[in-house]
Amino acid sequence: MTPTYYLLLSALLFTIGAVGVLVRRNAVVVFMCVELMLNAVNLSLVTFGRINGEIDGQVMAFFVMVVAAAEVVVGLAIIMAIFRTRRSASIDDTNLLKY
Amino acid sequence: MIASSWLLVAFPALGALILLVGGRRTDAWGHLLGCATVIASFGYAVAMFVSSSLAEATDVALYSWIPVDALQVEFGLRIDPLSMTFVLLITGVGALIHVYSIGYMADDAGRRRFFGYLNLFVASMLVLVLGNSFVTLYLGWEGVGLASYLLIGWYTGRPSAATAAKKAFLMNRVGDVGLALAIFLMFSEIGSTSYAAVFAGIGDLSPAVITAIALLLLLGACGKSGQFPLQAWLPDAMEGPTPVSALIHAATMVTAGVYLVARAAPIYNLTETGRLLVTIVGAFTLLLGAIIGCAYDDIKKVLAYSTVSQIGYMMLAVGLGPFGYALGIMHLLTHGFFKAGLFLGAGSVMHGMNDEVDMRKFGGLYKRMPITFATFGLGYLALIGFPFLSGFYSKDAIIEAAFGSEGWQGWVFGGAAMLGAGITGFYMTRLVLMTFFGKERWRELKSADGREFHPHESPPVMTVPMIVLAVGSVGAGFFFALGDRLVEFLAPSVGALSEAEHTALPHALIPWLTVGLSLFGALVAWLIFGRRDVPVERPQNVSPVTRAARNDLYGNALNEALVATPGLWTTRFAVYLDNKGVDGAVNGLAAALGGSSGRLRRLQTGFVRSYALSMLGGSFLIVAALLMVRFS
Amino acid sequence: MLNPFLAQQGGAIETPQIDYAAILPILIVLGAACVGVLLEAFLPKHQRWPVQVGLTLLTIVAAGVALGAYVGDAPEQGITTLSGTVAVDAPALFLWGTLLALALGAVLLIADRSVEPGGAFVAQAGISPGTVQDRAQVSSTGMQTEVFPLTLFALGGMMTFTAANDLLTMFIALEVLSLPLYLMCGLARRRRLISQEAAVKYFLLGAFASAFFLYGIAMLYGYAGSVRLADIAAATAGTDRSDTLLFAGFGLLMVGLLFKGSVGPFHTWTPDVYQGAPTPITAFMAACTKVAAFGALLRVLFVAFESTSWEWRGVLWAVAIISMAVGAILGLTQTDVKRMIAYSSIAHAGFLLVGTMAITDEGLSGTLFYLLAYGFTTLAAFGVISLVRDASGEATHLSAWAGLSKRSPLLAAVFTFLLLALAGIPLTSGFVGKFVVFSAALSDGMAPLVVIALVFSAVAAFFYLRVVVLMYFSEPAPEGPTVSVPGAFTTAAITLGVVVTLLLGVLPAFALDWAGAGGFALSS
Amino acid sequence: MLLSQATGGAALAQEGAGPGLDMYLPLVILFALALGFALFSVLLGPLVGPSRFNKAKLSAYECGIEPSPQPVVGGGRMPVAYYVTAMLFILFDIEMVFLFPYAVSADALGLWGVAAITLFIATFFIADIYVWRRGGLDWN
Repeated sequence: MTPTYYLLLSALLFTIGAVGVLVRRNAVVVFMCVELMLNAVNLSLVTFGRINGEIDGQVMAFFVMVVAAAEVVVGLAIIMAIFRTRRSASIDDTNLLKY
Repeated sequence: MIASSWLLVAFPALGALILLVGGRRTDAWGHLLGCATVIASFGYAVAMFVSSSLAEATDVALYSWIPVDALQVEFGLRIDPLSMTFVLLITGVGALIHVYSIGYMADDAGRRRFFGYLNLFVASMLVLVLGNSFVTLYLGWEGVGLASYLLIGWYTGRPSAATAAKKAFLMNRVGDVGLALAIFLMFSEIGSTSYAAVFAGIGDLSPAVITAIALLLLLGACGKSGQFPLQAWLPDAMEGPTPVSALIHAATMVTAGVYLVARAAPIYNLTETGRLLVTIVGAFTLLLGAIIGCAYDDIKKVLAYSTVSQIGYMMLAVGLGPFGYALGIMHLLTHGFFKAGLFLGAGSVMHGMNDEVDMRKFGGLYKRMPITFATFGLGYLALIGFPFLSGFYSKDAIIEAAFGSEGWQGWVFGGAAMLGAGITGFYMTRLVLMTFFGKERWRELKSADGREFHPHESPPVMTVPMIVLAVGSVGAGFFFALGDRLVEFLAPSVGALSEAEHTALPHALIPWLTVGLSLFGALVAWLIFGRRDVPVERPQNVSPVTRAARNDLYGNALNEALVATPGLWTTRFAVYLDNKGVDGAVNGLAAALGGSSGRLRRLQTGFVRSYALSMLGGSFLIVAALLMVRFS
Repeated sequence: MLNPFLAQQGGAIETPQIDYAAILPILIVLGAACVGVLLEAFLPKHQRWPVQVGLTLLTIVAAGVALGAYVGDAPEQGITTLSGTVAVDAPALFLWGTLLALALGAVLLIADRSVEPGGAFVAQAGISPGTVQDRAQVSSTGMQTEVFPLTLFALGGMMTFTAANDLLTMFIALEVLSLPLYLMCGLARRRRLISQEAAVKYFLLGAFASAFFLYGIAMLYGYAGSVRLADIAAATAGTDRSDTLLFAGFGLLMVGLLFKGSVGPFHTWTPDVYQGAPTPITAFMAACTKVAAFGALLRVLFVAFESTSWEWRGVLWAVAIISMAVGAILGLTQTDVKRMIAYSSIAHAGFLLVGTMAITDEGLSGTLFYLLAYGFTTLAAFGVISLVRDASGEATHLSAWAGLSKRSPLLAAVFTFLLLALAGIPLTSGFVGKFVVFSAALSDGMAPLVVIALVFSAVAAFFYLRVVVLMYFSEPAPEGPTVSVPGAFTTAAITLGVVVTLLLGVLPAFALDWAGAGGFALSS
Repeated sequence: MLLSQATGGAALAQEGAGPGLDMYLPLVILFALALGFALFSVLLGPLVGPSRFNKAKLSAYECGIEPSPQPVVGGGRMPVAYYVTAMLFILFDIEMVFLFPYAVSADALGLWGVAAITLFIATFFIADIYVWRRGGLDWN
C-alpha cells in the first residue's frame, strides 16, 4: 500500500469539507467542515513526512492541531454570540450586510 | 536671476497657501494678496526676460523628487523661450483677470477663497509650463485640472455647476490616462522622462513607438484643450464665474494642450502620422466649434465654442510641424489677449445685467456701457481677423501655412481654416449685434430673481483690465509679427519656422480672401440679425437660422437656399454630434459602468455560502490555470 | 524548537541561535500583549482604560525605538534567526516600521472616547443586542478594554507574518494576526447586529481561506521536502518531484494570501466586514492587514517562486485585473462610505499586485512604498469617517454626507484631500506610489497590464469624485449628521495620516530610499 | 524545519516518490467534479424547485430531532458555563500537545529546553489567570 492512497483520502476529505462549507447552513456545522479540511491537511502532512522520511510533517500536524483548537475557541465564541442574538445558528440568517 | 526662477511658481503657490489655510482671518486683504502674488510673478518674469539671455534652454534642478534605482525624477524647471512666453502670458493676462475679479466678485462672500483657488490655478499652470520633465508637467497638468474643478464648481448651489465640474474633471482624466501612458512609455523605452533625455533619445526608437507616444500625447492634449472628441466639457465649464472662464479659456488651461504638442516638437518632428492626426483633429474641431457657436443664445457658450474653434486653429498650426509651431504659439498669444478681453467684456455685461446670459434679453447696450462696448468691439474685430488687428496676423499666418501643406492636405486644411474664418465672422457678428445693438429688449423684462434690469457700466477695477487687454488685442499681432520677432524668439525651443515653397492658393490672395470671407459672414449676420428685432423668446424646435431667415422680410430666395437651409442642417448635425455623439459616448460609458456596477453588486448577496463559493471557484480556477500553463 | 523529536537519536541537541536584538520589536509587542492580559485580570474596571492605552502606546513606541536602534547597524544583507524561521532583512524592517507607525495611528483611533463616551467598543461583549441591557451599555462609558491586548497580539502576528521565512511560521503568524481581528470585528458599541455578522463572516471565510493556505503548504512540503522558502526555491531549480504538487500548492497558498490582502475573487468578505466592524478596527484592518498580507506575498514570490515566475505570472495578471475591475466598477454604485472605501481597497489591492508581480528591485521598493502610502491615507480616511455622526452612531450612508462642506469645511477638505490621494493625484502619496509601482511593472514587461491599471484607476476616480461632489455641491439634509469635534487622539491620528500622505507626495525620497535599502535575505 | 534523518525514512522515500504523485492530476478533476456538484446543487435548487415552505421544512434538521423549547429567554440551550469549561479543556489540550514531546526528549534538550518550556507554561498560565480572575472558573 503506497502512501499515495493517504494523499487521495486526504484530498477527498478536503473536498468533502469544502463542499460542506458551501451546502450546510448551520454555522457550527460549517465550522466543523472547515475543521475537517484542516484535518485532511494534517493527513497530507503526515503522509508527506513519511514519504520524505522525516518527522517534520508530524511536527507540523501538531501545530495545525493547536491552531485548529485556537480557532475553535474563537469561532465558538463568535457563533455563540450571534446565536444568542438571533436564536438561530443558520448562517443564511446573518444577511444584513450585502450589495 | 534664472537660478531663482522657482520664485515664479512660489509666489502664487504661497498666496494660495496663505489664503486657503489662513481662513477667514485673511478675508479683509485676501483679494489684494491674491493679485499681488501674480503681479509679483509677472514682474519677476519680465525682469528675467529683460535681463537674461534665453537663447539656450537652461535647466534649473531643484530637488530629486522620486529617486528609485533606475527611475530618477528630478523636480526641475526649464527656462527657454517657449516656457518664458507662456509664463509671461499666464502671469500677465492672469494678473489682469485677478484685478478684474476684485470688482466682479465684490459681492461674493467667498471672495478670499476664490482668490486662493485662482492663485492655485496660476501656480499649477506655471508648474506645467516650467517643468523640465514630463512628470513635472503631469504634476501641473493634474493641478490645473483640480483647480479648474474647484473653480468651475464655484457656485455650489447649482446642480448644473456640479455636473459641469465633474464632467470637466472626468473628461480631463480620460486625457490624463493618455498622457500618463505616454510618460510610462517614454520611461520604459528611454529610461527617463526629462525633456533633455527624452528628446536626445527619441531618435533611436522605432517609428511605431514614436507614433504611439505622439498619439498618446495628443489624447492628453485633446482632453486639456477641449479638442474633438473630448471637447464637451469646455462649454459646460462656463458654469464658473466669468473671470474663471476668461482664465481657463484665454490664458491657462486650454492652452496646455497646444503647449504640450509644441514642447514635444522633437517627438512630433519624427512622426508624420502623429502630426497629420493633430492637424486633422485641429481642423475638425475648428469647424465644429465655429458651427456650434452659431446655435447658442448664451453669450458665454458662444464665446466658449469660439474658444474650442480657435484652439482648433492652434492645434492645426502645431500639427503642421516645423511649418507651424511658432504660428500656433503666436495665435495662442494674440488669442489670449482678445479672448480674455471678450470674456471680461461678457462678464461686464452680465455684471450690469443681473448675471443674465441670454443674448435675447440684451440689446442696445452700447449706449449704457460705452467702455465695455468699445473694448469688446476691438476684441471682436481682432477675433474675426479684421485687417491689422491681432487676429489678422496670427490667424492669417496659420491659414497660409495650412494651404502650404502638400497635395490634398493643403486644400482640405486650408479650406477648413478659411471656412472657419467665415463662420467666425458670422457668429461673432451675431453676438455683437444681439448684445449691443437693436432694440433695448431688456426694458420689458425682469431677471430671474424678479428685479428689473438697470444696465450700467462696470467700475474702473473691471474696465481698466479690459482696456489693457483691448490694447493688446489691437497691437499684439503687429508687435509679434513685425520682422518675425516672435518666430525668431521661439526658434531655440521649437526650431526655425519653415516657409512652404508653394501654396495651393496664390500667396498674396489668401489674406484678402480670408478677410473677405469673414466680412461676408459678418454681412450675413447683419442681414439676419441687424435689420429687424430679435424675438425675446427663443422659438421651440426651430433653429435660429431658419427662424431668422423666415422672419427676414427682405430675405431673398438665394439667401434661404445658400445660407439658411445648409446652415440649419450643419448646425443641427454639429449640435447633435456634440450632445449625443461624443458627450453621449462619455455619458453612455459612465452609464454602462454604473449599470454593470448596479447589476454586479447583486452578486454580493450577503450569504457566507455564496462568498465561500466564489472563493472556492476562484481557487479552483487559479490552480487549474496554473496547471494548464505548466502542462500545456 | 523541533529538536525534541530527535531525542531518540540520543545526545544533546544544539540550541538554536537567537538574535535577540533583531527580533526585539516583535518580542516587545507580544510581551506587552501578555502583560495587557494580566492587567485585564487584576486591575479594577475604572483603571483599565488609562493603563491599557498607556501601555499600548508605550509598547508601540518602545518597539519603534528598538527597531530604530537595530536598523542603525543591521547587516545590509539581512539575517535569519531562530533556526532560519524568521528573516530580518531590509524589507522586513521597512514593513515593521510601517506596521508600527500605522498601528500607532490605529490605536489612537481605538482609544478615542471623545466622539462617543466610552469609545467605539461595546461595554460588555456578552450582552445580547436589542435587549434592555444593550440600550444601557450604549450610553455607558465602559468598554471592553481587551481590545488593546488583542490589537497588540494582532500586530505581533502581522510583524511575524512579514518576516516569516518558512511557511509554517507564516501560517502560525497568519492565525495570530487573524484570530484577534475576528473577535474585534464583533465588538462595536452600536449596530451590534451587523458588527457580529461581520465577525461571523470574517471568521468563517477566514478559516476557510486558511484551510486552503494550509493545504498549499502541505503540497509544497510534499514537493520540496521542506517548508523553508529558500528550500522551495532550491527545489524548483531541480527536483524529480511532480510539478503538479508545486503549482497546485502555489495556487492554494496564494488563495490564503490573496484573501488576507482582499484581492480579486477572494475579496467578497471585504465590503461586509469593513462596513460592519467598528470603524477604528476597520482602519486597523484596512491599513495593517493589507501591509502584512502584501509583505508576506512579496516575500513568498521573491524568495520561493522567483524562478517559476513565467509560469504563474499570467494567472496573477488575471487576478490583478479582476481585482481592479471589481473594486473600480462595484465601487461606483455604493451608498455606504465604508463599503465604498472597502471597494477602493480591493482596487488598490489590484494595483499593489501589479507591483508585486514585477520581481525586480524596483517592484519591491515600489510596492513597499505603495503600502506605506496607502496605509496612512486609508487610516486617516477611516478616522474622518468616524467623526460624521447622527443620533444612531456613525452616519455612513452617503446621503448623510451631502453638503458636508457647509457644516464642516475643514473636515470636507481633509476628506477630499485623502480621496484625491486614493485617486492618485500628484503631490499626494498616492501619485508617487502608483507611479513607482506602474513604472516598475512596465520595465518588467507588463505594459498591457499597466494600461489596464491606468484605465481602472481613472474609473475609480469616478467614485471618489462622487463623494467630493456630494460634499461640496449638494444641499445638506435638514436633519443631517453632526460632525463631532475630535478629541486629541483622533485628531492626532488623522493629522498623522494627512501629513504623511502629503509628505510622501512632496518629498518621497526618504521613504523610497528606505524602501529600496535592500532585498530579501536569501541565506537560510 | 530542522532536517531529520529518521530511521527507515529513506526506504519509504524511495517507495513513495514514484510516479504515484501524478495521481494529483485526476485529483484536480475530482476538484472540478466537486465544485460542479456544489454549483449545481446550490444554484439549481432554488431555480427549479417549487418554493413552498412550511415550518417543518425550514426547521433545523442538523441535529436530528427538533430541539426542546428554550428554557430561558436570552440564554441558550445550555448554560454558557459549559462552553467556557469546554474551551478551557481545549486550552489544556493544546498545552499537552507540546508538553508531551518535550517530556520525551527532555534529556537531550538540557537546560535550554527547561527554560523554553517554562516560558511556554508561564505564557500559557497568563490565559488561565485571566479566566480565573474573570470568573470563568465559578460554576454559578
